[in-house]
Amino acid sequence: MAVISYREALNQAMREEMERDPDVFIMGEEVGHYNGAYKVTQGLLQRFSERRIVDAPIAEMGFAGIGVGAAMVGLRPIIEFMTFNFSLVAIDQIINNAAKIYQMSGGQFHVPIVFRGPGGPAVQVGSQHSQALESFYAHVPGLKVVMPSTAIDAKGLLKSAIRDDNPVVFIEGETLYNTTWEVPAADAGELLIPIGQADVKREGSDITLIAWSKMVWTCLEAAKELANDGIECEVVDPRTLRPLDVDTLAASVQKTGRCVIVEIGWPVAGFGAEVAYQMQRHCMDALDAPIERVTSDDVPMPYAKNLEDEVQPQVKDVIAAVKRALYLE
Amino acid sequence: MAVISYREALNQAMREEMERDPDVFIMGEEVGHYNGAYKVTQGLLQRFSERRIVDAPIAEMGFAGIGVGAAMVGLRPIIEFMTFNFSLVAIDQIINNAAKIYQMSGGQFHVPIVFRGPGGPAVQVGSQHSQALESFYAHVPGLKVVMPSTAIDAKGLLKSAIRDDNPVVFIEGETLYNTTWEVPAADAGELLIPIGQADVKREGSDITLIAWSKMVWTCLEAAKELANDGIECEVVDPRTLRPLDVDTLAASVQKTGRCVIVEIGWPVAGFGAEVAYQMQRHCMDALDAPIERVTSDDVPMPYAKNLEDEVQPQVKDVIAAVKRALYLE
Amino acid sequence: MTTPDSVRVEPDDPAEVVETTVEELAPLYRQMLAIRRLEEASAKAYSTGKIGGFLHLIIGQEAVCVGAIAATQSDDYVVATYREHGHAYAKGVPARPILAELYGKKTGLVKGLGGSMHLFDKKTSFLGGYGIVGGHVPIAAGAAFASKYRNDGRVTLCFFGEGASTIGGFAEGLALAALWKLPVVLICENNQYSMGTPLYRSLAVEDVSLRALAHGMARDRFDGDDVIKVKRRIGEAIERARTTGEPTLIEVVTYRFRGHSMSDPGLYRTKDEVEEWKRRDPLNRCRQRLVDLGIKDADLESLEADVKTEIEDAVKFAEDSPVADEYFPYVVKE
Amino acid sequence: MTTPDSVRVEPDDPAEVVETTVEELAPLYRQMLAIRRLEEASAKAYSTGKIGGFLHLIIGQEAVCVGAIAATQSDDYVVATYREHGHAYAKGVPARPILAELYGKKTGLVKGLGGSMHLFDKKTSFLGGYGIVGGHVPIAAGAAFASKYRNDGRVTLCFFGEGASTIGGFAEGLALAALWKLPVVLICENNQYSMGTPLYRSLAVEDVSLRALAHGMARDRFDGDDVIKVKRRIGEAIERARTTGEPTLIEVVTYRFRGHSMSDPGLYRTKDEVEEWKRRDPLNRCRQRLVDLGIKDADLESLEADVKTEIEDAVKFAEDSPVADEYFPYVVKE
Ligand SMILES: Cc1ncc(C[n+]2csc(CCOP(=O)(O)OP(=O)(O)O)c2C)c(N)n1
Ligand SMILES: Cc1ncc(C[n+]2csc(CCOP(=O)(O)OP(=O)(O)O)c2C)c(N)n1
Ligand SMILES: [Mg+2]
Ligand SMILES: [Mg+2]
Repeated sequence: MAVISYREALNQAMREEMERDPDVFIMGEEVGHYNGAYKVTQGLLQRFSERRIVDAPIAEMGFAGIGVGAAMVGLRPIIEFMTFNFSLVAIDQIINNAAKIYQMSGGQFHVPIVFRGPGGPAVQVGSQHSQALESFYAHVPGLKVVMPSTAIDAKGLLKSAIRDDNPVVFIEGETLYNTTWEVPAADAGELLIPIGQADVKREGSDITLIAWSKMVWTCLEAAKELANDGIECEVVDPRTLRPLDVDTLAASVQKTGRCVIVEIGWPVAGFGAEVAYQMQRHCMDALDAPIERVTSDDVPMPYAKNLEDEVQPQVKDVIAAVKRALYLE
Repeated sequence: MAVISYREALNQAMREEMERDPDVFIMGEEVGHYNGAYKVTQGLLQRFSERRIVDAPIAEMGFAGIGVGAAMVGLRPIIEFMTFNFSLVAIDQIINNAAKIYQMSGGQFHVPIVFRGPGGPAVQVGSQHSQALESFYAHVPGLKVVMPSTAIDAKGLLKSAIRDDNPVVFIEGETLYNTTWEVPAADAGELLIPIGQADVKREGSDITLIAWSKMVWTCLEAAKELANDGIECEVVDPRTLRPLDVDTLAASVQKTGRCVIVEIGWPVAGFGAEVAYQMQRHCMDALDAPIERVTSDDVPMPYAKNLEDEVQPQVKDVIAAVKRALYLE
Repeated sequence: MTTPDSVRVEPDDPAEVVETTVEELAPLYRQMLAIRRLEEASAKAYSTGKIGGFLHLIIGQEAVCVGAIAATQSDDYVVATYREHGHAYAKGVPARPILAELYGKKTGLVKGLGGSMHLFDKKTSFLGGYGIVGGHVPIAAGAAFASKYRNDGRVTLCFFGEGASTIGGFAEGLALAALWKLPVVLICENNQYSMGTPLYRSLAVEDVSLRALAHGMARDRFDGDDVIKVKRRIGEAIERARTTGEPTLIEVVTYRFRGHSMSDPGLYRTKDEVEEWKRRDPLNRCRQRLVDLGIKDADLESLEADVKTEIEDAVKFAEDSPVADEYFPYVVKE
Repeated sequence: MTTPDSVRVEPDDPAEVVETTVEELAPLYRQMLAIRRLEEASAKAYSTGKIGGFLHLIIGQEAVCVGAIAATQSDDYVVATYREHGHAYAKGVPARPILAELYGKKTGLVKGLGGSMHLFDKKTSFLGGYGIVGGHVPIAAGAAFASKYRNDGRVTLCFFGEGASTIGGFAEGLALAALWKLPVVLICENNQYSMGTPLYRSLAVEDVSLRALAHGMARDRFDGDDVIKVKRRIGEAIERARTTGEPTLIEVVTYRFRGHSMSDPGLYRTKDEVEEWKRRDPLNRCRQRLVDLGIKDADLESLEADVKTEIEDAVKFAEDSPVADEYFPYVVKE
């Protein structure tokens, strides 16, 4: 095993898949000569040349659409959004074209494409650059939506996403790039994690915490603190929001009888509401308390650091929710 | 009282508000000389001239943004999207500008603008032209989202939306324009319905049906049939999705102990999931059965009429859900 | 510069006669005629409620898609709008599955899932009809990108209306095609109206081809009445794309005889204006040219009888086919 | 046409000297100097962790915003990007609230809610700094639309980088401004890099002003080293907008001395290239011109001392101010 960062894991995944399949290419702003705004594509230009690592001008709608067209005729594009905030100017290409062409064409054309990049709030970049948009993409049939929380998940899921024959929206944690995790050494052969499988990140018997991307780390930290008070949290990471692995999530809630869903995005119609609905539907009899949700405040993200921290879910907020669900407060 | 159509109600609302306030203007494709693709702006060009009824070329991002800029300096634009399907190419203007400028400017600039047009599936126009996008907009703080089901709500709420100092996403039922309802005669003075108030469209004691826009009609029909079997449904129409009138919805569910949420959009992370979460949170102890949701199938809309009907929620689907919630099947 | 008439200005001599032969022209006339009859059959079915939704007919514009696609190789890609029945037919899609699709039948080209606006055919490299104005231009650039990536020598034709020239998707597709020298020919079918909006209300300058200037892209602009002229002029651009990889922006001035869609009465145009253009009907012009070139009456008659049978057969096929019956298998590819 | 150098081609004689006086130039020099010092102070605070997030400095480009805004009337609107500290200052926003905003303080221009990329000031008609490339161009067109609607005689200036010229928001804003003749001046600050991307990798033709041609829009393009020249040339466009309502697209060639943002080392540029441009520093050029025009040493000294005090005071103000403390009141206007 080798300890690598989330950033390196993504880089390895793309490098390995590009070596494996000549139809895979990367297109996006600053992905080549600049090695990526967040250095995720570090070194790939030197390795694969400008033909396969394509620096694009600022035209997300244009190059996202170019990816869709190229995918329709058999290439396997990886379209990088410098951040998913900028996917909003390209969202029509993702929703009306990428997600629907397989259906509109009666199954004749499929669109094997990955839209990837960092998502979720960053640090002090203001409301236009700090938002979690996963619930938009998770809403749309024809898409798959993946949000890895750890380096190993990032690598294994990105490789699967690149091999998937459907459009995959792959949202990386903007603040997770430097986090590390144990990953089999690159030469240890294929590391593939199937899309659509949740992962129990921590076992526990008292309550289930469901979270994805950065919030998994927040939940693990809260679980550690709560363990000191003898409260054992099970932390379940869906990893893929669409399709959602309801069975694994429900099994945990059936076991613990309590559930807290933690997301960094906005509360109203956030993906956590869908998870809550699924859990109450599959586990109503097992539930010993109402399902709790912890989300960011229902506001555009402020710039000042102290306000930013107030707005986003913190360990203390998760702990408070757990205690509410356990009627300890 | 006069019986007018949903279309006429919208037309009256805009006409009355434009007579009242010279800063209100309408901009969109075919709104003037063509009298609106769905004839909602019929006659307004003759009444108000090209200065205030502005035919725009096909550039939604551009004219939505022009509306935002004009609103920042004090005008009150009504931006018509020929259908909300096309709002996807302008969504960045709505989410990153309209919804956030009040916050980004520290409260200095507000954006009194209405984005309106038909939304939801139409008839046999295919997946790119048949989708319900309300859960996207309802997710975003800084916006208000209104979805009237009847002519009277359409008129009263559009007038309130035009007078509101915040950006309002006003989604009309593409298949409701010809529906009629009793409305005070135009000269009977102001008809204003406050944004954020749900409305009980039918009283009943056995179960609560929550639905908005076209689905209200489907629920009323189902309620009528169920009444024949002695099942009394209460049909509650939030009318506004953001802010959501949770109190009125919860009061009904508290009363009936059962809840079916019906929406025409996609199931995963649809707005109905948020409603379900709120109801389980506020009414858990009162609930005698799991909350049921009726939605369209999780697919892009097919073209063929028979398949389209299969995909969308029908009266029989609502009836089946009600019976499940009442453990009658 | 912005009068309703300026667009009619014909860059080159309208009297100009482009050389051709019966052998070259007859098959193109046959295609144009078949498309005309196919559209008329759809209109009839629509008015009797057998076809629903939006139905956008290309009657009057047939010379553009037929002439342009006649200049392609069979494996070249074509990307079009919601007004694409003619483009699909010209690309080689038979009338039967096209009409069956409009009827929403299981035997439809895309199984009744796409309908009139979304015809797709992998066999003939027809990459589809799209409903979001301008959204398909980047897709066409993407197919061309793939051809450049693989160096497969294919060229992509992208058709769109003049109304699309103001939207971002077109602007970005154009800019990227120029920057990366993608082998795509962007063909603006300027039928002078975007729904009910005449050119002068949507364009500051009524010349879409000028958009190429800022990108150093080759451009052309001409009248689309003569199918052979269309074939020659667009052929030059296709040749350029195939040999040098350079894209071209082409504006072809044409006219739709019907409303924007079946539900549009088209009241925004004067009867005289429509009549004037009907007198210029590219279909009649093509037929007359064949006669002038000395086509045998018998040949012409059999060709026309042939088309009649083909479309009648397609109608019967559509009518008799079973309704569409499945959609779940076509959401996610396993 | 697509070599990295071609953009440096100066349309008009670089030796050209634009007439001015000490009275006109001194205040502009003062603004440029204050902006330079303000940016340096921000950089310092950033490197000590007192400012977070993205910090985009305009050092090297000061002559553009200062010259352009010097040609406006006080109630004209200005819309800018995330690289807008200088524009806000030139519009009349004091250094104190700007710096306090960067520090995330309650006394910040927008209460610590917007930060470096989102300065807004209603008092001076500064309509804001925006973070989505191109997204603010339609907003500027909208302010101009309002001026036309009310016939209030105001003109809107919209600043953006050359990297924005490929995105749809810019294309649509441009097309609508031209079509509706909106009194807006679109000013492209071509600093020759879009983050790490040089012109030749983002533009097929390295001349953004050409985008105006297809719309019959007036255009201009010149070197932005001389603040007076900027004021005169943009003044012409402002005059045109005010009197005829006609928009103009202007490209000003300039250069940023620092990286794209504080986190960008800017390794994509050679030391020599950067040095060459620093030798052309518009700030020094302006100071030299003042000396040539015979400004009194005492006046120059007191002006510079004055700026020093102003910025030091602003830093102290920012440091001593309380942190931001509320955000809920600014989501929905009651
Ligand atoms: C982004 C978007 N906006 C609006 C529409 C509605 N719409 C469909 S066709 C059309 C007119 C297009 O005119 P043009 O591009 O000239 O093509 P034509 O129909 O004349 O062939 C409009 C406005 C759409 N489909 N997509
Ligand atoms: C739509 C969008 N895509 C990408 C970005 C990320 N980004 C921020 S600034 C920038 C470069 C802009 O360059 P230019 O327009 O030349 O302005 P400059 O920074 O040089 O002043 C990019 C790519 C963004 N903010 N918005
Ligand atoms: Mg047209
Ligand atoms: Mg730049």
